[in-house]
Amino acid sequence: MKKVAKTKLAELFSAMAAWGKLYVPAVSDGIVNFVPWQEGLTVALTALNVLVPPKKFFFPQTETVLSYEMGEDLQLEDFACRAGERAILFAARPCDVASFAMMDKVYLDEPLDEAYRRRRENTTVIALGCSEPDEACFCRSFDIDATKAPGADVLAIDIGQELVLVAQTEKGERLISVLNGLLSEATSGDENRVKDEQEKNEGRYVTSVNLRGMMEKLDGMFAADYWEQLYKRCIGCGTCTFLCPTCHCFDLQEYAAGRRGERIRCWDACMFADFTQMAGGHNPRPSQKERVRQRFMHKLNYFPHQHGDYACVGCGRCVRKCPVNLDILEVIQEVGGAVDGL
Amino acid sequence: MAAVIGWRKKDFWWQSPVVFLEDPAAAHRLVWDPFTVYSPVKFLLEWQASCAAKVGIFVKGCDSRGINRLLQDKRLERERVVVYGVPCGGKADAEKIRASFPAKGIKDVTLLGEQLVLTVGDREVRVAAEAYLLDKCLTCRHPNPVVYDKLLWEEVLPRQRADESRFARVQAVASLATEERFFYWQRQFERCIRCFACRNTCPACNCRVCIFDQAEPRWLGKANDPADTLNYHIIRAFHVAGRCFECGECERICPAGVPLQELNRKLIKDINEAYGDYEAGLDATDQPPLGTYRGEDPAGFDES
Amino acid sequence: MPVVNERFEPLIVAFCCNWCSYAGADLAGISRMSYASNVRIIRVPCSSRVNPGFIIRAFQRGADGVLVAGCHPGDCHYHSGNFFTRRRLTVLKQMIEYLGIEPQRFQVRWISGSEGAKFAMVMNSVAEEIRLLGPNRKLRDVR
Amino acid sequence: MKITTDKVNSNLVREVEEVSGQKVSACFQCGKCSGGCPVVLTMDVLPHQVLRYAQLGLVDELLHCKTLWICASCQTCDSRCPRNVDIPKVIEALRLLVLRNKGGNYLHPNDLSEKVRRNAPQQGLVSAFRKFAK
Amino acid sequence: MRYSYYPGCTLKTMAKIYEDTALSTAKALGLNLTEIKEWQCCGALYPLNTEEIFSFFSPVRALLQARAGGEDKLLTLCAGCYNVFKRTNKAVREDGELRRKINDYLEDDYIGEVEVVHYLEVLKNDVGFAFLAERVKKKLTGRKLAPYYGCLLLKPWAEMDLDDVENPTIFENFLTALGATVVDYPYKTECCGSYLSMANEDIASAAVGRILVSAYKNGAEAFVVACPLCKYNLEEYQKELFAAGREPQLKLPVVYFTEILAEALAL
Amino acid sequence: MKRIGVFICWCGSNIAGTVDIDKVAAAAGTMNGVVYVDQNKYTCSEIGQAMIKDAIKEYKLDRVVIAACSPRMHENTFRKTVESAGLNPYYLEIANIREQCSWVHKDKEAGTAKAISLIRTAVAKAAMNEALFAVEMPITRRALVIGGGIAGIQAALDIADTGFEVDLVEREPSLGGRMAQLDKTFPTLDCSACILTPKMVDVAQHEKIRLFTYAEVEKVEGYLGNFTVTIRHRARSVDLQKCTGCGECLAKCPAKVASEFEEGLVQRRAIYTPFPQAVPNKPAIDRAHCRFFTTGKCKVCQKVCPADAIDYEMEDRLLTNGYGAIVVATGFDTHKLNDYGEYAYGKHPDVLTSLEFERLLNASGPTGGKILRPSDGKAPKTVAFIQCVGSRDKAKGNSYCAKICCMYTAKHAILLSEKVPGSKAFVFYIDVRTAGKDYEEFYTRAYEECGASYIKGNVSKVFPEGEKLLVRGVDVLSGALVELLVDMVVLAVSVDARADAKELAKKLAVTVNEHKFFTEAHPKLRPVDTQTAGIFLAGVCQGPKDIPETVAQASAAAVKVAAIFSKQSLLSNPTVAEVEQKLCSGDMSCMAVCPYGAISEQVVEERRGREMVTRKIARVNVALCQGCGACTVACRPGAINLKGFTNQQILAEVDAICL
Repeated sequence: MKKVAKTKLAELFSAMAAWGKLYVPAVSDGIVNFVPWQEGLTVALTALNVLVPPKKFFFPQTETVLSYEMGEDLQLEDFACRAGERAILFAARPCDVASFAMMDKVYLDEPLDEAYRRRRENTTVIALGCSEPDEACFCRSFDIDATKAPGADVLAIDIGQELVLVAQTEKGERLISVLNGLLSEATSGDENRVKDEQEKNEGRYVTSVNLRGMMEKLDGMFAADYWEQLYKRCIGCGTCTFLCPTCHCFDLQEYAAGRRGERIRCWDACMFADFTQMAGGHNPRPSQKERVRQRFMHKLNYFPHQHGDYACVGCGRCVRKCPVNLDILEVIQEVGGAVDGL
Repeated sequence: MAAVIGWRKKDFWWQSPVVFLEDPAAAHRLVWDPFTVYSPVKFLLEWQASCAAKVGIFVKGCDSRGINRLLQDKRLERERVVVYGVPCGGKADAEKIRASFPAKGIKDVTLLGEQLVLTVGDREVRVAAEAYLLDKCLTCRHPNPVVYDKLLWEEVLPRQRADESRFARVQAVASLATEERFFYWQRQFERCIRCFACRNTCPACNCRVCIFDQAEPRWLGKANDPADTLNYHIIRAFHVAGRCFECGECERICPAGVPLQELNRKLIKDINEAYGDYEAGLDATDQPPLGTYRGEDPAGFDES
Repeated sequence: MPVVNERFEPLIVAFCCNWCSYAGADLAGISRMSYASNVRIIRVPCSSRVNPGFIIRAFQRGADGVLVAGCHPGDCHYHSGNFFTRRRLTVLKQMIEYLGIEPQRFQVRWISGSEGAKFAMVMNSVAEEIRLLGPNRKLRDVR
Repeated sequence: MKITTDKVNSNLVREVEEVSGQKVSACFQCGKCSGGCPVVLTMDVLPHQVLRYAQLGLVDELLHCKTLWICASCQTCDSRCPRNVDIPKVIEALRLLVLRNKGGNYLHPNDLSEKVRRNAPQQGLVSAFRKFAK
Repeated sequence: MRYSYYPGCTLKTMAKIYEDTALSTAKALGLNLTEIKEWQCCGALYPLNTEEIFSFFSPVRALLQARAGGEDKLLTLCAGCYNVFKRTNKAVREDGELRRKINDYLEDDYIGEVEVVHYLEVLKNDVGFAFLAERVKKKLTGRKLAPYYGCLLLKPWAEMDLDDVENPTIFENFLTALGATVVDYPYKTECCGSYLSMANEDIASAAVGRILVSAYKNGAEAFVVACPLCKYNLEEYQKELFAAGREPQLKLPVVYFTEILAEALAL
Repeated sequence: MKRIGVFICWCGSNIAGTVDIDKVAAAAGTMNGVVYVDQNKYTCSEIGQAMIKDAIKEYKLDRVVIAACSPRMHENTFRKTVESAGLNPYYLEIANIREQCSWVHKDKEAGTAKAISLIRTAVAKAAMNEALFAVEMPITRRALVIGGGIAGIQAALDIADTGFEVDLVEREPSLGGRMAQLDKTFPTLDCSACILTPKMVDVAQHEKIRLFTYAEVEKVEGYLGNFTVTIRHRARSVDLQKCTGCGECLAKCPAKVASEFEEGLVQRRAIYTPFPQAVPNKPAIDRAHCRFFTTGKCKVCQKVCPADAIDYEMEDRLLTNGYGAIVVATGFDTHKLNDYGEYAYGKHPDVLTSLEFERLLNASGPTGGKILRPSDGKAPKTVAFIQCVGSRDKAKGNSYCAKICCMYTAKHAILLSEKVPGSKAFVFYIDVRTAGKDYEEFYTRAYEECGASYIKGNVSKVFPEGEKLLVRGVDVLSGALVELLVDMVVLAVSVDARADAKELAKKLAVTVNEHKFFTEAHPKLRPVDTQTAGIFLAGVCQGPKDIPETVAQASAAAVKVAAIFSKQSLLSNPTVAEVEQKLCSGDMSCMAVCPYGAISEQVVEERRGREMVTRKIARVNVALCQGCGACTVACRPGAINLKGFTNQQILAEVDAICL
């Protein structure tokens, strides 16, 4: 277990940036996002969730997957091999770190997504424990401990004047060893403080939901009237899906220019009217009702059926950002999961 | 009336979403509090398309202009809506409150005249409301509904400085040098996640099929390319030019905090200066400025 | 400052109304007036046919400048089309300037069918102004 | 009096236009102002000539004319002007150009006659000093 | 009917009779006039240039006082005040730039809510000449009166909007209602020389001479006016013309319309 | 994939001189969809055209791109070529590599590069071209002329003389209009009635003209070639079939009202013919003033009528007819003088308008052609004529020049000198405008020979002064003040558009300018057309004019009508707007910007879930649409597209240029 004084963080970041591309949370016009670190940047250590979840580092909002040129014959270039830059993601919150596991289930399973795999492999994730979850945070409901992040390569815990760093994987060890000169050994007092933090965690939530039986309950609800009522106020924007750390749908688009062209993969949202629009004009999800149903069924029924986990980590982004306050908390409560603390 | 559209309270103190009440017995669920800000007006489109019955709707000053917006765009059958006008002294900004009070401790927030009454833990705190209102409400010129069948209570006075502050931000940005302006906007649009919440929330964006959602021709790339983001925002602003009635919802609900109202207001300012003052949403029968012309109109470009 | 060896040659897309400005271009041709070869004309029936979407698209695809040319106000072949053009493109132009795009990149001019010389002159001046600005990067797709 | 290029382009004309808010070029010399002016008989430069001079840049000549001190601002002229030119405003602007110069005051309290001092209503005195002195 | 009332400088001094008769007749007609608090001179003249922002403060303050008093209408008597207030009010209402500038200097914002009226206007619109005729106790039958408008009541017409600028009738109808014989004469709207008489008596004298002759030729026995300065000019220069033995040698009394009204109401 | 053929023209050395044709041809061969490339010295020649036809057949081309001169030159030629090879003519696209390239660029390399780019653009567009078809529309060969003044009369006669049917609608009980009110006409001083009356009679007697007096246009629908117009025939209360025009009734009618024709100078009866030479010379009952209609008692006219022609029961009738074209000739109103109190009009009887003065001059007028003062019946010795009353006055009147006043005032001055010996005319003017054949000479005559004094300066005020009128003004040329004592004042009143011009414009779907004069399609090149095809303008309803101009414009309008009627049928323009139902929101933004009224609302039925529902969307009338495309931009969702210039085509062009 290592530690670093917060006053020394700038040096630490500098060293990390020298080793790989470093992303840190920072505030711009009141909005927190991960941005490439640069000298002089103020890192937002106390901000909880960044706006756009870090899934974007493995599954970018827009990426070119191949390009082609028509000449005598067709020339193709596959971009997946380029997705291998060494990177460090600093201060990912435990809920977001938990989301990586969900994404892995989709993209590291067959058919394997090479670009995703390379990015995942080349990125060292440093999680930062949350000492004070927000009222809309309900990660605890998904058995996520905001002071622990088992999926991270390194876990950082804020103990006041210093950050304690715990390497949890080989990748993490490697990074720590690179940074060793700037770190000092944590004392047993520090270790106690970390333990203390972790023990207090349970009591810090104000919001939590009970998901027992949720998946089964939804099994019979595809044709339920419930959706009829729910969808009416959905405006069909992509805020919830784009901000969701576990949403992973994409669209493939062609960008043709004469005899050259590119195929681009970009995020898509099941809330959009054209999400399942087919070329002939037919849409199997013709109204917002089917789309809203799809979103929640996917998160709380289809995904757990398929992968064993709910596709939600309780980060609360959709709760905070949905313009019409139509969020997964509401659905879980209304469908019948017990709700504590609300 | 088959239903009324109003607001209800949800889990958190800052959540007062729109609700469709079909059961008169559930009328007690309707609320009017500092967070009943989201406009219910656009939901009328889907309602009228799917149901022949009459519907009641509660509208604030800004929402009522949305009604006129839809009427002028021939998207609403007025006789099938009963409009309850609610004069509005402004809505609270949860972020501003959060910045001064521990969010988790807040139990209740109410507006009492020009005061905001917060129940924080067991304490009751009273503060001047103005400091905690949404920015858009501070520049609101029409707090009273401009169209309604029944007014719920007496009209309120518009805020004193609403007129002057209306274009303050626009002027500040316009006074920057070209390159500075570009960087300013680049920084703003960089955050745009292309969720289309601004469009989907806007009563002036009421096309059945938005031009950006069409595949052939595809006017807007789906990739989040900076130029395409700019394309989207330019054309969105252009499509509401002369039609935007300044409800400010696009900017308020933008998850990424893009100051869209600055762009809308810039166009309003330009149009007012060039073609005479026009406020959209006050009259459902006239012609928006880009749908008409005068021979002696000035040109905003070198005509030589 | 890098030394510019080769003169930058901008690409300019010009939307010309069929009745005045396109005729003006023809007259410039018939009169053998030479002007900058950077201009590519798209013929439209009336300047009011020019959708701002076309203009932005041109910039996205790499045009360094866009020009819309129509009949003089009051002389529109379709009576009132260019009055609408004037309002629309005034709004558009002022908006994109506000967003930090150089005003010279997007221009609107009135050129009648008898103004061949004016057509040539406008093409030259627009090309020169944009040449000085350098390539359009702000509105161009990243590719 | 001579009209020259620099006179026609004079800044003074622009200043008169700015202070008065009137466009002197709008006048087409119909003379309706002069014909109806109740105090025109004692003027050396008639109201329509004021505008003509201004159009031609002969502002110096205007600054020395009696007309400036004769116009009663009764607005009869502008109420009939087909070109919407408010001549009293133009004359006011010229008067201000004079008054703002040192020693430009036209009326001094000592100039008032005994009768005026004794009988004149305050309204008249206030008006006169607002017009004729700074 | 309730009004805020602005007297103005001259009505408390030289034209006291104007105010006295106005107030007494108003009372008799059931009009409730409340003098506004803390007024000062309106400035006497409306600024005819684009630069004088300060000249607006006094009238706007008075309008604010009127608003504070709770009445919608501000009643004026002196034609000068009426002119200044009506034009100022219109300018504040319609010129946003000016409004902003003025309000920047004032404690309270004013946007032109108060309506400025002249007593004659009130008699015509709120009281009604027909009603007035009924209330007349002493008909002025046989009295040949020449209404004299001067310039400030009517001009500029686009701003004053009281009556037809060339052929007004409000004064005539008022006098007719009192039973008097109205003398029509072409010079009734010609300027009396206004403040020029303070500095340039010859001009005023000439102007008054024309008005006098015209009224006299058409049979007038007295002038009826609504402005202290008109009254002063018409009276003083008649005297002078008479004394100097110059034509015309006339002596037509000049009275305020309120005096005539008081007489007719037998107050 | 399309099969596109590219044909590159050398145009002799015109193109080949500055463009490397071989290089261009090679580049064209690599373009998307291009399967065939050829070049020719002169593509527009018969050989060149034959080559295109052969290639279309041989290589099964389905789109053709010709790189040659401007499409404004040979587009039609080549469309026919392509059509004769069995392709739709709109499958053709032209790359203008002559006017836009070889002729304006001297550098061969740059020229070649640009030519390639232009061809690529045309190829990209051609790939998106679709077959377009013109629609054939029948023509109703009957014209409607609205207004029976000199303009309407002339237009009706000229159309009828070409052999086509004409209906002439006049609101008043008689033809004649303003010209009938005039005495003499400038600059020849011939008698207005003498030249007008025969034309009125011609109209009444023409076998191709149907005359409807006391009638108004109620409703207009349709488009060029096929208008449907409803005409309201107001109840005249006199049976025109029975009435002999004997005039018995006119003398006996007890109800009197100011005569409109005599400008109110005298009175007419409630049953009246407007003037002695009226056509038809049969009376009408003015029900608003008729004693029977106002009180229920009288019927004197019915009693005295020997022909039993009075019919109090008569009602307005609405009749609907089809027309192929419409001529609007509704004339003007004189300016109302309410805002000109300074001239004492209406206050003093000897202050007259010019049209009133005209009636005093007229031999059939109230004074039998003698100029007499209305106040005392004496001949005026001095008359002041005041010009520009209501004209050139942006403060209180019309900002424009009424155009005819300078000339008719010169005429009045001349006639005054002739009719009142020893009299003197004073003309107050701002500028004298005499642009017209023999006009300047006529004006010269007024002041040189007839002694009129012209004073530059407008009158400021007119006062009654004893029995005379005092006219105050200034002579701006000398700076001298003017005070004239005159016997009469004549005001040259301005010309206004008809008060109800806007309502008629709305019915006709044409526009008016800010002064309510009807707007011509083009101020220089189409001064007789409106922007609505098939509707033409004649006379002052379009803007101030004198008689010769009015007559010329009327004849021009007649030719325009005859030109339409002489065609077998009309072909619609295929490049028109079309609406895509599923995209159209029905907000009708398109309708607001359409200058032709070609867009209307229609109700469509469509499926929504399992139900059929109806909703409103826009509809384009292809006969009215002229293909400007203004609507396509007003339409935010892009639901309305312009055939031949579709969004897809233009975007393809943009993309191709920017490669």
